[in-house]
Amino acid sequence: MSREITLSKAVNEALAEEMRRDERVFIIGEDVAEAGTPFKILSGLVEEFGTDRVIDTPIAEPGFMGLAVGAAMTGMRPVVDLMFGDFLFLIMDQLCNQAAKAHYMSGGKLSVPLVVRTNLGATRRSAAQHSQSLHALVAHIPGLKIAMPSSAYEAKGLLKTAIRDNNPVVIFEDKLMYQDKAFVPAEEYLLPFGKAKVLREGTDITLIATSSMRQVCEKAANMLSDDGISAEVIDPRTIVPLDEQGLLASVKKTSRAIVVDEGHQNYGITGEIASRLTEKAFYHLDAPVVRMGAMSVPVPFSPALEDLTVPSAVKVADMALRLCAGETIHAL
Amino acid sequence: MSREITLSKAVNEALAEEMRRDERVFIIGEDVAEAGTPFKILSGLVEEFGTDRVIDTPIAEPGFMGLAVGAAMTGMRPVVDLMFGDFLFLIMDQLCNQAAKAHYMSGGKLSVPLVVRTNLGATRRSAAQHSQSLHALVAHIPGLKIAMPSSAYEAKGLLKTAIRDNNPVVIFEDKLMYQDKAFVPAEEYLLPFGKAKVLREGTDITLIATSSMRQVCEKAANMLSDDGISAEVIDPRTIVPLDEQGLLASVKKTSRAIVVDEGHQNYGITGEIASRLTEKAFYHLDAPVVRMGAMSVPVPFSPALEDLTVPSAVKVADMALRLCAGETIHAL
Amino acid sequence: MAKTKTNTEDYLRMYRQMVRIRAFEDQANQLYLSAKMPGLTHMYSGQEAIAVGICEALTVEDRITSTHRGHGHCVAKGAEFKQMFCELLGKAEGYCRGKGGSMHIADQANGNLGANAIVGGSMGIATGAALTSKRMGKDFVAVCFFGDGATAQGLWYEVMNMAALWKLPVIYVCENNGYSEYTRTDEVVAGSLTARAEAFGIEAHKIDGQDVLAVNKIANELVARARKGEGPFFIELETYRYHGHHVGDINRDYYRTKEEEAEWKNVRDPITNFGKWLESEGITSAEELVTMNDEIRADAEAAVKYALDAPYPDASEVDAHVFVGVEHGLSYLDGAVT
Amino acid sequence: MAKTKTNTEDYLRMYRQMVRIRAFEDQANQLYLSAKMPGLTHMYSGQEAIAVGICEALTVEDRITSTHRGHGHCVAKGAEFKQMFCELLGKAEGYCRGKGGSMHIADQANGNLGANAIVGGSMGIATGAALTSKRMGKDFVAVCFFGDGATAQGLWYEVMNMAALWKLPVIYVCENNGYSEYTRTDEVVAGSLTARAEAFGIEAHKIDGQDVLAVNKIANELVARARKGEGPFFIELETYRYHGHHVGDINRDYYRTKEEEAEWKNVRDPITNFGKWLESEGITSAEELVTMNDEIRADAEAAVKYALDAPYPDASEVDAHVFVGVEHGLSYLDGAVT
Ligand SMILES: Cc1ncc(C[n+]2csc(CCOP(=O)(O)OP(=O)(O)O)c2C)c(N)n1
Ligand SMILES: Cc1ncc(C[n+]2csc(CCOP(=O)(O)OP(=O)(O)O)c2C)c(N)n1
Ligand SMILES: [Mg+2]
Ligand SMILES: [Mg+2]
Repeated sequence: MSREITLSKAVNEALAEEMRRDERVFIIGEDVAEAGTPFKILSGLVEEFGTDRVIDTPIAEPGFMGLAVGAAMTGMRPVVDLMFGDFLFLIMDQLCNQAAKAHYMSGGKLSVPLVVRTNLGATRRSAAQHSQSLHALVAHIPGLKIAMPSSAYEAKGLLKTAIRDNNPVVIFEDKLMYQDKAFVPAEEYLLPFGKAKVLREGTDITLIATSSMRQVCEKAANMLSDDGISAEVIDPRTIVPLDEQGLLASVKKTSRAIVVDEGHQNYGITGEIASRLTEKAFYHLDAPVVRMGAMSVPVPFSPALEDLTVPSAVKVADMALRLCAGETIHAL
Repeated sequence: MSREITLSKAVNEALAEEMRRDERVFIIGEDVAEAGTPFKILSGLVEEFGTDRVIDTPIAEPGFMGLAVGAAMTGMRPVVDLMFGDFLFLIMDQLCNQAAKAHYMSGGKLSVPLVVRTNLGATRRSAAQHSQSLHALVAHIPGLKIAMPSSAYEAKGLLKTAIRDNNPVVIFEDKLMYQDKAFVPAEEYLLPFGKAKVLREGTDITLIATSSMRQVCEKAANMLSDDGISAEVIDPRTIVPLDEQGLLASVKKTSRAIVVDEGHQNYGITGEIASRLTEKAFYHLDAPVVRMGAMSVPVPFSPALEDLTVPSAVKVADMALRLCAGETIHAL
Repeated sequence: MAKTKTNTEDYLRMYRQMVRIRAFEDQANQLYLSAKMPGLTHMYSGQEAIAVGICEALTVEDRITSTHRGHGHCVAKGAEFKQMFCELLGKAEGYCRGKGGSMHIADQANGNLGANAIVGGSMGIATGAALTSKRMGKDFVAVCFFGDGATAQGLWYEVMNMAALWKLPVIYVCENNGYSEYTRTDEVVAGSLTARAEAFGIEAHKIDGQDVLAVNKIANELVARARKGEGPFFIELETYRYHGHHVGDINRDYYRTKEEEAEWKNVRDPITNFGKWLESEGITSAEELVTMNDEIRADAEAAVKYALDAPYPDASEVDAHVFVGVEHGLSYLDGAVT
Repeated sequence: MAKTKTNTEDYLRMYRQMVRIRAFEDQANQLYLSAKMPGLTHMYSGQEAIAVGICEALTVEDRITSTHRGHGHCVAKGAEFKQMFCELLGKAEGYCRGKGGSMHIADQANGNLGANAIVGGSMGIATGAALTSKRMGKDFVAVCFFGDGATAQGLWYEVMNMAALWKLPVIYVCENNGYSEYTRTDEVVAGSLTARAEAFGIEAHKIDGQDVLAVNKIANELVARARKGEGPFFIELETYRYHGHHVGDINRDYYRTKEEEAEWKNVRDPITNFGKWLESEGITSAEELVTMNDEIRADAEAAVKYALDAPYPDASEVDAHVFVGVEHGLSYLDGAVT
């Protein structure tokens, strides 16, 4: 049995289920208790689990991230609520120098089973410090796993998997998707890391879409079908680990690909994904893999500018058409 | 007239010259004054410029980075001494949320002319928190320029350019190169950003080498010439901006390329550089561009393990031979 | 901007500036409620005596750093309604060409180094400005505004330590409005805020933030002393925000009572009380104050209308201002000389 | 590890542990001087009374976090010479299989959550361990060791605030050895360290760090009270490091005098003075102490020899332990199921 619920509700369910299952799981962050976060995602949890397991902190991201590392090292399973992905910059030392490395540096003696729940996504008119999509930064750090749910279904299944993982996991939710609904099983389920999902089968071109770009690529695929182009849409779901096999299978079939991601394109994740595909499917490609990331500018506040910085369905469809028409995209 | 000096001396000269030229330039960081940093790079500067312009701070990286941003906004030109590149994680918010975005967010009214001098490089037996090469993180952030000198000559010329730049610049020195000598003009000179340098001409394959990987690639090129392979070695010098034209000219000539960098390969800078080359030289390439980054593991302390994590001349030469022999590197 | 004017002028300008802030926020709130404002914004209403009492003690050369709740600081430091509303609406004539918006509004011509969307994010910037003043032999001071919640950020302690060691002309101003978002201050602040500053050897004062004369008095005193090199200083001001954490925070019962809100608005309103005092002192009359209020409201409405009709920045500006001296940041990234 | 033993045993074990630390460091320093040690390391010599006085008040379940100068804490919390020297030399039998080295040595079996190469980097970890103790109803306490220089890190103030608000069983132990690297403490610390903790409502004590009995007395008292939920606490201990900042810091005249070093070594050495006291109290004799010292030195030498001959980890371990439950991290990155 499956019902339609919002991504926000899906996250709430995942947390509630895991907290019921395992008393070591707790939530820590700013305004997570009575307020249930500014996005109201956690509503009801403090009532069920109490303030001992849904812990409101002072505005001290490095501090509560550090506490989470220590709690995880000593047997608990913290879920850190980082209100905005932009605040990752504040917790980088505790996350990347401490949490990510402790297991390796201790030769396997210490482990840090924790989850950092945060978000990404622009076009919310929140300006440069509340709109970034910073998953590329943490994807680069050995020892961290990175999940990027693209709907309520993935959000629930990946978060439950993250909470049960014995490593530090950073999961990015698209803050513009919190109210979007998707079919989610009533029964418990988990989604494996490192397994991409083909969202729509196609034969002419592969659209690789992370998180917020899933809806963009699905729209683009619809537009393309009107033009007689059959686009395959595939969601990696996790970028660390990355399901190379899954992506390659699709690209080898279609021989063309566009990697679409909301992080800044320059030195972002599209370069890594495109490179891996090029290295391993080079002789199957009719054209270079195209990357479409967010514009490499700080996110502007003005609506007139902000919308220009993020890949849109129209732009993706247009690019796909040109690719399929054999046009050289990057002619110098 | 040119003389051989160490990279350490070259940096020292660049700072002294710029501080004499412009009273707004000052140095701020830990043990930069009497101690002249643990690497002794700044020896003599406090004697010449005094403690007002060579400022010892408490061990508070986020704090003095923040001070530097405010000082830069109000007319000074700070050179922040970040003792180890691994501490970048601590200053990310002030560097990336504040310094990098202030000019854009203010519509051009505020500017933040500062330099963060730090380092990269493993194999110094300093373990996971003192050996990282984290340039990929800052290269991803719009508003920052990133310089990666590959010898004393570049270190001096790029640092002087960085200090005169009106934007935040992060310059990574290879901490293992501080005692390495190179010919450096006695006369003043600056090196432009965004202009790559061909260090050695070749026709069969292009080795793109950043910072510490320059020596590795030059050694590899020597080995290759014994095998009758003519390798071109090119140093981007800055990765933001990146001299696409320069790199493409070389790759189009040789039709094969390896990008060698000491940052972790996974989601590091090699993906961006390889992608740009593939996009714009696709039809000139005989084989996919190969990436050789550092192993995506925390840097191990044990000498027996640490040396395995960094690209070596032998590995690069071997890879080049296989490429030139037409071998498919990434067969699945 | 030497201060050669009678107290009367000072008093009336302080009143006027407080009313201007209130009027600005009322209009901003209306813009949100009528769905004409992009995004959310944080109202300063209720805290006017602090921004005005402090900024009236400053010259145009003195620098301030502001917060996500920054409209009050911006107005008090000398900004105009038109450019401010244009910024809030993302228009090209805004102080930041619409690129910053409410949370990043800056007005460096008047010494406002900008609002900040990172809580505590400007503490280093203000301290660095003070470093410039001292090292370059300028005589401006820097005032760092922040909220009670921001005192949880470690950055504050790092920069207080350096400011104290180096005797920098910076004044840390904590507007304690009793809440950080939806959390009561006493739930997240252990010990004493003034003691935290004093532990670094920094002189600290706790003042009623609803009394503009008390705020202005301590500000004049400490600014003068900071100029003489006696800084840094810390001031904690007790105050209250009338609206929600942001304009969208309408139902607040779960974290604070209507009674509490009413008490502050009815009994401790800084504008009403200062107005009464001005009358009782015979400095002005009720009529004059009404007229002033009406004029200011009219100004604000006119500015809103102007901003609503003003043009957005041109699309070509999207990659301008990424780098100083580079017209288009995107082409620059590829090493294309610009 | 319940403590049912006479004081005599306690005293002798404290002395013994201090000597073990000194002996370990002497060997480590020799390894560096004879170019047998990879990289650099930071000597704990001179500060032994602190690690021993504190750790003797702890059970094996109690957790500690350590620093870059961590050999003393590691020994005092129960570690063995062999695995420690193996770790310093990057050998497979080291506590961390040679992957961590001196700056990351950890011994979680004895409750040592690890040294840390980020100054202040373990303050959150120790506080988080205390959170576990409280939330999971355990009764272990956490001790966070750090130096005077680390008090400049904002992280400390962030976690003190939470520890105080939530009454966590954590004890912050600042080993004030007068220097951070090559800088005198008074040049980088404004105000008072104890006042900084007290400002968060945390009880603070300042103790002579060279007197192992004084250290152990306050530790016993505060550990017991922390177990009862009366924490957190802060202790500042005055001490001195005999060697340079690290083994390579040989010429120190530019930042401290030979006289100062001699004074501490000759007049305030914690081992010599405690040994004298043990004799004067008739608890032991000079001969017994000499024998003990000889035995320990012999142990240390044997352990060094063992470690020098021990094998390095196999190359295949280079990408082990990147992820828990993944044998080879590199293949895992590509989604290859492991
Ligand atoms: C580093 C950081 N953490 C969290 C937030 C989200 N946030 C915005 S305002 C705010 C509360 C700030 O409280 P306070 O400092 O008292 O200022 P006030 O809103 O009361 O004026 C929070 C938590 C943020 N913007 N930045
Ligand atoms: C975040 C960070 N900044 C700087 C350093 C370099 N560093 C290593 S030890 C040290 C001095 C620490 O002084 P203190 O805390 O007093 O400890 P001590 O060395 O005196 O035992 C510094 C600056 C570091 N390891 N981490
Ligand atoms: Mg507040
Ligand atoms: Mg010290």
